[in-house]
Amino acid sequence: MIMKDFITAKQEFDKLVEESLKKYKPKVPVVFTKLSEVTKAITSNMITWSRKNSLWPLQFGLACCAMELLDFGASRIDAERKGFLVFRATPRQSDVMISAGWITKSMAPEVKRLYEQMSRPRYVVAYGECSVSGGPWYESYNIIEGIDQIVPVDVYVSGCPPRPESLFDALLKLQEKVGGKIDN
Amino acid sequence: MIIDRKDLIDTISSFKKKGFSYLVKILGIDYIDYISVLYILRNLDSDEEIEIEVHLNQNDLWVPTIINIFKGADWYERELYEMFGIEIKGRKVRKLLLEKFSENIYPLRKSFKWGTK
Amino acid sequence: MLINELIEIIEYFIVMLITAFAFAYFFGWLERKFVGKFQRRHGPTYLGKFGLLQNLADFFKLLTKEQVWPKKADKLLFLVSVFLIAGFTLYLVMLLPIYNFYIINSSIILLLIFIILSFLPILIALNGYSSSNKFAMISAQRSILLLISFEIPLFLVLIAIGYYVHSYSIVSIVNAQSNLWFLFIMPIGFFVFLMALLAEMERTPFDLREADSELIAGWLTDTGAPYYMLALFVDYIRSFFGAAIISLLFLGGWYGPFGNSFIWLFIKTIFVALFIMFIRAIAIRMRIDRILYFGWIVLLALSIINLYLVYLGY
Amino acid sequence: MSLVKINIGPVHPSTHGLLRLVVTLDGDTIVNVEPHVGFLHRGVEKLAENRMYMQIPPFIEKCDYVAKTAMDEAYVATVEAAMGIEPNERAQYERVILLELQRIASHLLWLGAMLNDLGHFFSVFMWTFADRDKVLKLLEEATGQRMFYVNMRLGGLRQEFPKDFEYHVLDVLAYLEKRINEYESFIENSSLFKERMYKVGVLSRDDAINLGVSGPVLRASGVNFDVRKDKPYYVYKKLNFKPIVLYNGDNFSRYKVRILEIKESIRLIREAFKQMPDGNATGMPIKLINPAPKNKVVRVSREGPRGEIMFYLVADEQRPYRLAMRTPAFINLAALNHIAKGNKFANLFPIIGSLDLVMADVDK
Repeated sequence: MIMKDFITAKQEFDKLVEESLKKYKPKVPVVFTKLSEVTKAITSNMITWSRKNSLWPLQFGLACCAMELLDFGASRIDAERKGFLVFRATPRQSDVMISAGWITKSMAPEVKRLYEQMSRPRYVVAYGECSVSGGPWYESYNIIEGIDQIVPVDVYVSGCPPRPESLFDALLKLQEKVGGKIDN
Repeated sequence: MIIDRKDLIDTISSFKKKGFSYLVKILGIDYIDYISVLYILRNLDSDEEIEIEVHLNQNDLWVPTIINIFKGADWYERELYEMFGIEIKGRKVRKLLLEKFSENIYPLRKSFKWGTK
Repeated sequence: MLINELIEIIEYFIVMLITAFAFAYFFGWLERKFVGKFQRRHGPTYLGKFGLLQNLADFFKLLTKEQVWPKKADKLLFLVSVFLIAGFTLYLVMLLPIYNFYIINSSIILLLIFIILSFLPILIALNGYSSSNKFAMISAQRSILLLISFEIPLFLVLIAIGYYVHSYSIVSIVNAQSNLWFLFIMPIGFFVFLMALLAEMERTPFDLREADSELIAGWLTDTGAPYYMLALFVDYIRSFFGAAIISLLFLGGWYGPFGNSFIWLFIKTIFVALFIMFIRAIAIRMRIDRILYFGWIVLLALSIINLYLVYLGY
Repeated sequence: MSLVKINIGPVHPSTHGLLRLVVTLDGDTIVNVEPHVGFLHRGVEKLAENRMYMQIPPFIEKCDYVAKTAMDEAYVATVEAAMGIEPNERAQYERVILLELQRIASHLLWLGAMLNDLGHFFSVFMWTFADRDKVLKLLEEATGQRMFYVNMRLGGLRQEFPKDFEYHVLDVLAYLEKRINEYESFIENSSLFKERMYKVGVLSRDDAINLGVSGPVLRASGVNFDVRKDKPYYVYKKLNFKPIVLYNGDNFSRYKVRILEIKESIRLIREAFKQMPDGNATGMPIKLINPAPKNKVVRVSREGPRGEIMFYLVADEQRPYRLAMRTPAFINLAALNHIAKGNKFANLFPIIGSLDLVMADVDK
C-alpha cells in the first residue's frame, strides 16, 4: 500500500517538473520577431543555434574560484574552442555571468547592478560552493549565502573550487538549456 | 612591555630612534575585562622585535594615533577602529572593510556572537 | 550611355561589398585562430570545419541581443555616428581598384581616400562622447590625440609617392611599381606608413581607443549588441582596407611574378593582415605620451627624410 | 585645471579581484588614489575563534588563494610552536620543497596577469598559465588536490611524497628554467616594456620601511630583509639561501626581483632534493592532538610570495582564543596611494600589477 502512494507522488513530482520546464521558453524579444511566421520558424532555429554556440562570459572573478576561471580561459582547457570567447570586460556585450567566489553584503548591490547592465538574453552560472550556498563562510556576518538570493541562476557548479573541466561541462549544460533541448 | 596609553607616542618614537624602524602589526585582543592593543616593531638590521602593549578598560576605548611616526599605521588603525570600536584620537578615522553596514557592530569583540547575520 | 555606366558602378559595388564582407569574416576567423596558435591553444574548432561558422554564430547572436540605452546617453548622436562610421568605411573600400576593375581612376583618388580616413576618428570620438560613459569620454579624447599626431606623417609619405609617380591615382601608382616595388624604393616611407596606418586601424601597440585593460572597452563600453556587431565588423573591414592599401601602394598591387592578376593582390593583402595580427599577439600597448612622442618626433622626422630622398631623385 | 574623479569599479579587468579605486585626475596625472576594500571581508579571525585547531587550515588557505601552502604552513607552524612540536628533518625538507613550488606557481600567475595589464592581449598570460598548470599538476601529485591542499599536519605532512615524485619535479624545473630565460629575454628586450616599466612608481628605501611594505616590494627598494634569511626557519640555513635585493624601487625592479626569485626557488628545490634524508614525514593525525597550554602567546612569521605572513596566536584549550594575521597584500595596497601619486593614469595599472595583490588577503 505504501509503494502505491510512493509511485503516485513520484508521478506528480515529474508532472510538476515538466510544467515548470515548459514554462521556461527562451524569449526572442528582438528585431526578428516582427517578421512573418515562415521567417520566424527559420530564424528562431538560427537564433537559438547562434545563442547556443557563442556564449561570451563576463569577466567576473570574485575570489579563489576566479583562479580556476582563469585556468578555464587559459590554454589547457581552452574555452574558445567551444565559442566561449576570452573574457569580455563590459557587461553590455557578454551573455554569461560566471560568479566565481563568495558574495559579501557590500558586493550584493554591485552584482545586482552588473546583472541589470547585461543585455538580455543573459544567463548566470553559480560556480563553486561560495556562490551556490555561501560555502565555508555561511555563518559569517558579512556573507550572502549563495548568489541565487540576488540574481536568477541557470546552472549550479558544486565543488570548492570545482575543476575548470567541470565549468566546461556546466557551460555545455547551459548550452543545452539555451538551445532549448531540455524542455522539448 | 606594558605601558600606559598616555606615553605611548614617545615610547614608540624613542624606539624608532633606537633603530626599530619597521612597524610589523597593530592588533587588538579582547580579554573580557579589558582590551589590550599591541604594537609590534622590528629592527631591520639586528632583526629583534618588541611588543608594546596598552591596556584599555572597556568603557573609555581610545588610543592616540601614531600616523605621523609610521605612515604604515594608517590602515592598521582604521581596522582597529572598525573591529573593536577603539577611537583613534588625533585624526579622523573612517571605516575600512565594512563601510556601509554594521553601524555599531564590532565583530572582533567577544560580546559579538558568531553567526549573527 | 549613362545607364550602362550606372550598371557598371552597381556591379562593381556588389563585387566589392562581397569581397569586403568575405574578407572581414575571414579576417575575424583567421585572427582568432592565428592569435590562438600564438598562445599555445587552438581557436574555435567545434563549429563548422575548422571553427569557420563560429563568427557566423557570433554575428547572429549579437544581432539578436538587446540594446540597453543608458539614461544620459544621446541616442540620436549615437545612432548617427555609428552608421556614419560604417558608411564611410564601406565607401572607402569601394574606391579601391582591383586590376582593371575600378569605378574612378581620377588623379586625386588617393587624397580623397585619406581625407575620409582622417574623418573617421572624429566620428569615433563623437560616438564615444555620446554614450556619456566616463571611460568612453577618455577614449574619445585619446582618439582625437591619435588622429592629430599620425595624420601629418601619413600625408607626407603620400606626397612622396605622389611626387615620385606624378599623380595620385592608385592605378598609375601600381603601374609605376611594375618592375620595382615602392617598398624597396622608399623603405623609410613604408615603415612610417605602416606605423601610421596601425594607429588609424586601432591595432596594438596603438590600440588606445579600445584599451581593454584600462578603459574596459574604450568607446565601445556602452554600445549594445547590434551596434557592437557593427563596430566589430567595421573594425575588421578597416583592417582589410589598411592591408589592401599597403599592398597596393608599397607591394606592387596586382603585379606578380607569373601573370599579374587580382589574385596577387589578395595574397599580399592576406600576408599584410597576418603581419598585423602578429604584431597584435606580440606587442605591448604604448602609453599615450610615448605614442605622441613617437608620432610627432620620430615619424615626422622619418617622413621628411623620406620626402627629401625621393625629391633628390634617390 | 578641474579635477576629474574616476571610479574604477570593483569588477575591472586589471584590479586582480574586487577593489574599487577612486582616482582623482588632474588631466592625465594622478592626484590621489583611494582604494575602497572590504568586498571580500568575511571575518576569518572571528571564525577562527569558533573552530578547533585543525579545522582552521581550509579557511586560512582561502585567505591567500594564490599561495595556499604558504598560509597553511605558517598557521600550522604557529600551532606547533604553541604545542611545542618540532617537525622532523625530512618533514622540514618536504615542507620547503612544497613552499618553493608554491612560490614559483604564484610568481608565474603574477607574471601573466602583470603582462596582461600592460595590454598584452593575453599572450604571455596563456604561456605562464600553461607553465603554472605543470606546477599545479606536480602539487596535485604530491597532495591530491589541485587548488587547496590542506596538506600540513602537526609535525609533518598529511602524506609522504609519491614514489618517483623527485624525477617529475626535476623534469618540470628544467622545463621551467628554459621558459623563464625565454620570457626574460622576450619581455625585457622589447623597448615598449622598458618604456612602461622603468622609473614608474618609484618607492624609495626609507618610504618603503616607513610604510611597512614587505616581500618583493620591499626588497625591490633596496631593503635587505627576507624572513627566510633574517629569522631562518626549517632548513633554509642549510640550503644557504640568499635574498634578492635590487635598489631603484621602480616597477621594473619589482618585476626583476620576482623573476630572480623564481630562479632562486628552482635552485633551492634542487638543493633540497639532494640533501633530503630518508625517513617518514607524515605528521600527527588530527584526532590525537593534546590540548595546548592555556593563554600561551605565540608569534610566528614566514615569507610568503607576496611578503611576510605573521600569525599571532593566543592559545586556548582546544581552540584559539585570538588569532591575528598579518597578510602582506593588506599593507602593500595601503602603500599604493603613496606610489601612484604623480604618475600618468595609464601607469596606475602596471603599478597595481607590480604590487601583486590578492584581494582575499587584504579583506581577511
